[in-house]
Amino acid sequence: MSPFASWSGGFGAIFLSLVVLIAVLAPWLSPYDPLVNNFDAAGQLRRLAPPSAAHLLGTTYYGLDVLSQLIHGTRIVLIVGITCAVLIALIGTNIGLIAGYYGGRVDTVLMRATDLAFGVPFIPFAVVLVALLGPSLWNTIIAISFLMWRSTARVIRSQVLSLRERGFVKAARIAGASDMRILYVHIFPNVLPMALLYVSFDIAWAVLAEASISFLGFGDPHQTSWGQMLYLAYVSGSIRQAWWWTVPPGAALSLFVIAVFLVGREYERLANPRLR
Amino acid sequence: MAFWLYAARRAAHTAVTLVLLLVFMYVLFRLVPGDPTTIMLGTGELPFEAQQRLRELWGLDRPQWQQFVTYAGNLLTGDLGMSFYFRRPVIEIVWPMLLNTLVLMTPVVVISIVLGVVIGTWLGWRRGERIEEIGAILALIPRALPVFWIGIVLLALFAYELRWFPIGGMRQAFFFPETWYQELPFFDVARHLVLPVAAGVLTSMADPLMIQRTALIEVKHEDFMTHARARGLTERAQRRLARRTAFLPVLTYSAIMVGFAFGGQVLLEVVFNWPGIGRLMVNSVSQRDYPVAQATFFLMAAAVVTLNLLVDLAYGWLDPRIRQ
Amino acid sequence: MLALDDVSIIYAARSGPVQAVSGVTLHLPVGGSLGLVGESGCGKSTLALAALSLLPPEARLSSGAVRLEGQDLATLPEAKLRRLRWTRMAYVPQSAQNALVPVHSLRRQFRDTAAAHGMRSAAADERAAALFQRVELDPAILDRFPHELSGGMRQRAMIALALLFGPSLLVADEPTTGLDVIVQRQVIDLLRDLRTEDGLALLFISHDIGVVAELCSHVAVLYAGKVMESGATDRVFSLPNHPYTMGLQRAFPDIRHPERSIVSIAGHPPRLSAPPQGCPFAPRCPFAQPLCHNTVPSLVAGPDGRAVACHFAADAEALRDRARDPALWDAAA
Amino acid sequence: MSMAVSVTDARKTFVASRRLFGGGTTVHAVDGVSFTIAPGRVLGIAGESGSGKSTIANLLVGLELPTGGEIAVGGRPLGRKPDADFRRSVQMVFQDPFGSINPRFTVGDTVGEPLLIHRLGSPAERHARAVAALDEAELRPGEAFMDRYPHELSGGQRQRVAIARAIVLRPRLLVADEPVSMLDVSVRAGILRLLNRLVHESEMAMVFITHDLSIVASVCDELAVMYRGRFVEHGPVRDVLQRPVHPYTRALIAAVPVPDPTVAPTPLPAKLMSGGAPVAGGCRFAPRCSAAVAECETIDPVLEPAGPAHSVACIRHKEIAP
Repeated sequence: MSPFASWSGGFGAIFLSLVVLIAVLAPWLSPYDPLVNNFDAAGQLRRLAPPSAAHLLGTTYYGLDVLSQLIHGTRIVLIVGITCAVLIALIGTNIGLIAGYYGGRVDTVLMRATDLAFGVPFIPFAVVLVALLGPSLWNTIIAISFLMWRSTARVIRSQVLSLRERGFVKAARIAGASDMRILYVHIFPNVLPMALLYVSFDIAWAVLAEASISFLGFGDPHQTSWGQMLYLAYVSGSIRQAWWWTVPPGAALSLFVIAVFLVGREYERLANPRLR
Repeated sequence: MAFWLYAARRAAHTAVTLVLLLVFMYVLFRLVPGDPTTIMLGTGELPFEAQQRLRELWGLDRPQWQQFVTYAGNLLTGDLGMSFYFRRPVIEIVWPMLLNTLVLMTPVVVISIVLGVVIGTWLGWRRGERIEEIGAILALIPRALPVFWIGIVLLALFAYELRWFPIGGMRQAFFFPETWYQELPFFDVARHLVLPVAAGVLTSMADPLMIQRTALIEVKHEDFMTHARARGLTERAQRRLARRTAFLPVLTYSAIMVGFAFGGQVLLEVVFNWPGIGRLMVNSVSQRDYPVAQATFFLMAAAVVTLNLLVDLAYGWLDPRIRQ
Repeated sequence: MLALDDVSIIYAARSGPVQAVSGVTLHLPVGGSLGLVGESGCGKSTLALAALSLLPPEARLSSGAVRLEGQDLATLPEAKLRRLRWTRMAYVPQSAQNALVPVHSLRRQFRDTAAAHGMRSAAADERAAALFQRVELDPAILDRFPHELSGGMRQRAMIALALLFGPSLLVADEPTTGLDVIVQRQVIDLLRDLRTEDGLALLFISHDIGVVAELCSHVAVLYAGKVMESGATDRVFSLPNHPYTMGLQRAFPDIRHPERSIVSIAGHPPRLSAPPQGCPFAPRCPFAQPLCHNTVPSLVAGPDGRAVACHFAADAEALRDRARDPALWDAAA
Repeated sequence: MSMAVSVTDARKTFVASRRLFGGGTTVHAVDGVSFTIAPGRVLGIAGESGSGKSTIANLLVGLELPTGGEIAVGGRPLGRKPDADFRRSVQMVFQDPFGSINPRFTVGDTVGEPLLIHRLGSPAERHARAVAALDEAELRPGEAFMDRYPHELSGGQRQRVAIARAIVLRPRLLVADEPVSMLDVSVRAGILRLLNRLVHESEMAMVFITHDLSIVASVCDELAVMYRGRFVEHGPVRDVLQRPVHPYTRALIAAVPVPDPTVAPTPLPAKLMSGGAPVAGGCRFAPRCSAAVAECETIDPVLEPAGPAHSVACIRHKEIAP
């Protein structure tokens, strides 16, 4: 294995640890309150101030400090990423396990539901649901998790289908093990590596989805997310001059997702030797 | 099994999914607090009598299943209702927008898959070389970029700063051709397409690329590739064989990709002010124009389901094993 | 026809280099038949791939030479090698299920192979139909896909494909493993016919000494990537000189003698990433002496065209007597 | 003497190749099989793939339920569904030593699991019984293997772990489904001898499923040859191997390669390979049988005595007997 490949995984891990650290320390790290407008000495709103010593990344059209917003945005990223990934893994893995193990009618019903979930366009659905339920972080998380379990469910099911035919599952059944025991003691640990790989990618997709929903204007107005920063930059027409407002949240978002991918890739490399 | 039998089974499958989708939408849009009589008037301060008359007129007093049958029947026959906002039949508003969407989406999807497969094959074939490792990591990057952010950056750079391309929309209001090629009928639209297509391709190319690459690496280890080499097939023929087999997972993915493409499409249309159904949907949801929102949602979902069917059929055609 | 001279092959594994084959010398004359027998992981399949110059990228020929009709395959440019493949030497791999292209009909696979060597599709179709008759398959099967055929049919189609250009050498790697006995017998009979009637030289790899005994005039017994013993099949099997051959023979049941008890050889083959210092078989050998654990015996050619790698080859007769007693092997196990 | 296992007219049909509308083709995987096995005895069932021998194995251990007939273990019939008692009285050893042990379990977990499922004994007692089972399976000392993982073991050792798991409950019946066909030749004898010893030194009966007739003699007391869901010949193992009567048994034996280059292989009758599908109501082997006469197409033969404890399903068995 080349050092380059493991180096990239290491980079991802370090970056992610940094994001967690920033999120935890956000109130102490951020120089200003991200939701309080800043005024200059003359009492004027500091509208679209370029980066300076006072505002390292400048201010927004509404006179808010970009750096502080960026720092607080890490919290949203982690809340959305982790909550969604856990929900998706719980739903997707269990649906996959149950459909694959029981087969027959149970499988048909659950796979039809999965087909349906694949048939629903994701972002439009999330937008409609959030609009109907009212924009809030929790509703965004529900909207994202409501459909995203589909890939996990399919992949886990196909793994279960092959595991089900393995001798150790039959041996457990012959010995009189209950379905629950076979599913969660025998099969589950064997699909766990794949489920974890999907968790890592789901974190990335969920964060991108939240950013997209916020960018379309359906985000939680009381939270500062990176997607929402871009939304406000766009609707206020500031994208032509205020690069300091548009580049940092977009770059942070991209770096976060890349870091998750790199760590996931490294994990996949360890789990699947063929990809080395 | 004969191909047509497989096709019939898949089609039946799709029909079921479509019906389920209608039920799903029916439930989803009834999550709206209140009923259409109150939404339509914003406040719901309509005299009780008048509300009751409207309910009867719209059949809201009938049992749920009857309402659903009417609803499904209307949608399937193209009767998408009246827009609250435009006060015109929804179909008249949605139809031209749908065409505009296809004008933007088709090149994005086609170019993404073609480029993804070509580059993915190239990378997979060169497995283990330094260029491949760097290429594989570089390919991850665009996948991680939010499409709307790419759009913003492209706009800021190439439209506002360099003024090479228009800042959005599909056609220019007052466009005066300066040279002969600018007089070509599609020139104006093509100019408007460049940036959104670039943004779309950049972000949706990565998945088919990575899938093709992974599949190709796996295929290279298969016994039949060793055997093909033993048979003295030329390097080109071997690569064609590998690409042909490795393409199957990409094909499966392309069904999912169409679903994602509509999501990306919504964002692209908003950023670039493209007059398609994605932007229409976002606007109608914001304006609480539910008949339009519902119609756009239905069209996108129906398109995804139909394309899923087409992909399934193509798969059955390309891989005889799947027909069983 | 085919000559392997002192061939050694090293795999680059994750844990480090693995010497899969070391110093193997084998000769297969024109029209001859040579069986390679041994347990799994003894280097049989690697040798087969080396004979065809088809080693995977992670394996390399670290010494020695593979010669086909006098030409050193390692020195040939890839283009020449490609033209040699299938026209002079063909290959029947272990699993026809995985070795046929799953998404192409058999006809397509015949045509693609033909096209690679400049034969037209029409000619390929004609030849394929004739070959299918030769292997007793209905030519209509040509339009089927591999997954639609039974294991025996697939293996015979595979052999027909190997005969497309009438090669003079056929390398068959466990072609009957996983087949039912009656189908296996059919494939063996077919291969024997090809050998005797068409004069095809056969390099046959198997873990089943019964199949090798039926099919090959000469045999080489491999263990841990080395030749333990080689020679004419009837001589080697009636008077084995190497303790491993003796054990292997005693481990094989003979259906004609149900009363005879079979034995196991204690222990398991050495890990090739860390081979033992002396004779590779010494840790499992019931006759091993201190000398065997320290010094590698060299393969010594005997008067009757046989070779054996054992320090005590001279005492073979006494060892054979002792090896007849199952208690000897049981005591070791 | 009460039988460890008795199977009466067992049948299993599957619905194959389901159509888009309506039913499909039924396949009779097991079509009326009867036998009994006394405690401490081994019945070998041999046949080619698709003969139904694996379906019998699955029926015996309750992985599948029969569509007809009766299976009784230790005198107790298997009811509608296998209950805990039935589960305790039958166990199985599988073909693939790599797939039959959970890679994430230690050897101790694997062997102790049946005891845990049936809540037998305290953790210490379960541990002791698992160690004892490993010792019996000749993994000695058993204690040293308890904390190992499958990937640290060789194929032969894994198969011994699977055997230890199967005997830890002291079942009345052990079903071994091709237990050595994926093992290296040099370790097969050890596993066969172990199975032989375990059965003959206990009250446990065994069904030994195999496609390889050359190994049955070293384990089995009786041998049954299966063809298309039926027993076509059944008798003492050496009797069947050395004096086979049914043409199919003869062909199977003749097809086995002999590890002696000086012996010319027995040629197989040409009709064996060219035969088509059997006629309903006739002998299912008739189309491939070189001894078949016109009657064979109309009479479906049943097992009838052809010697002491030896029975054959062939209407011409007296004429063609050796």
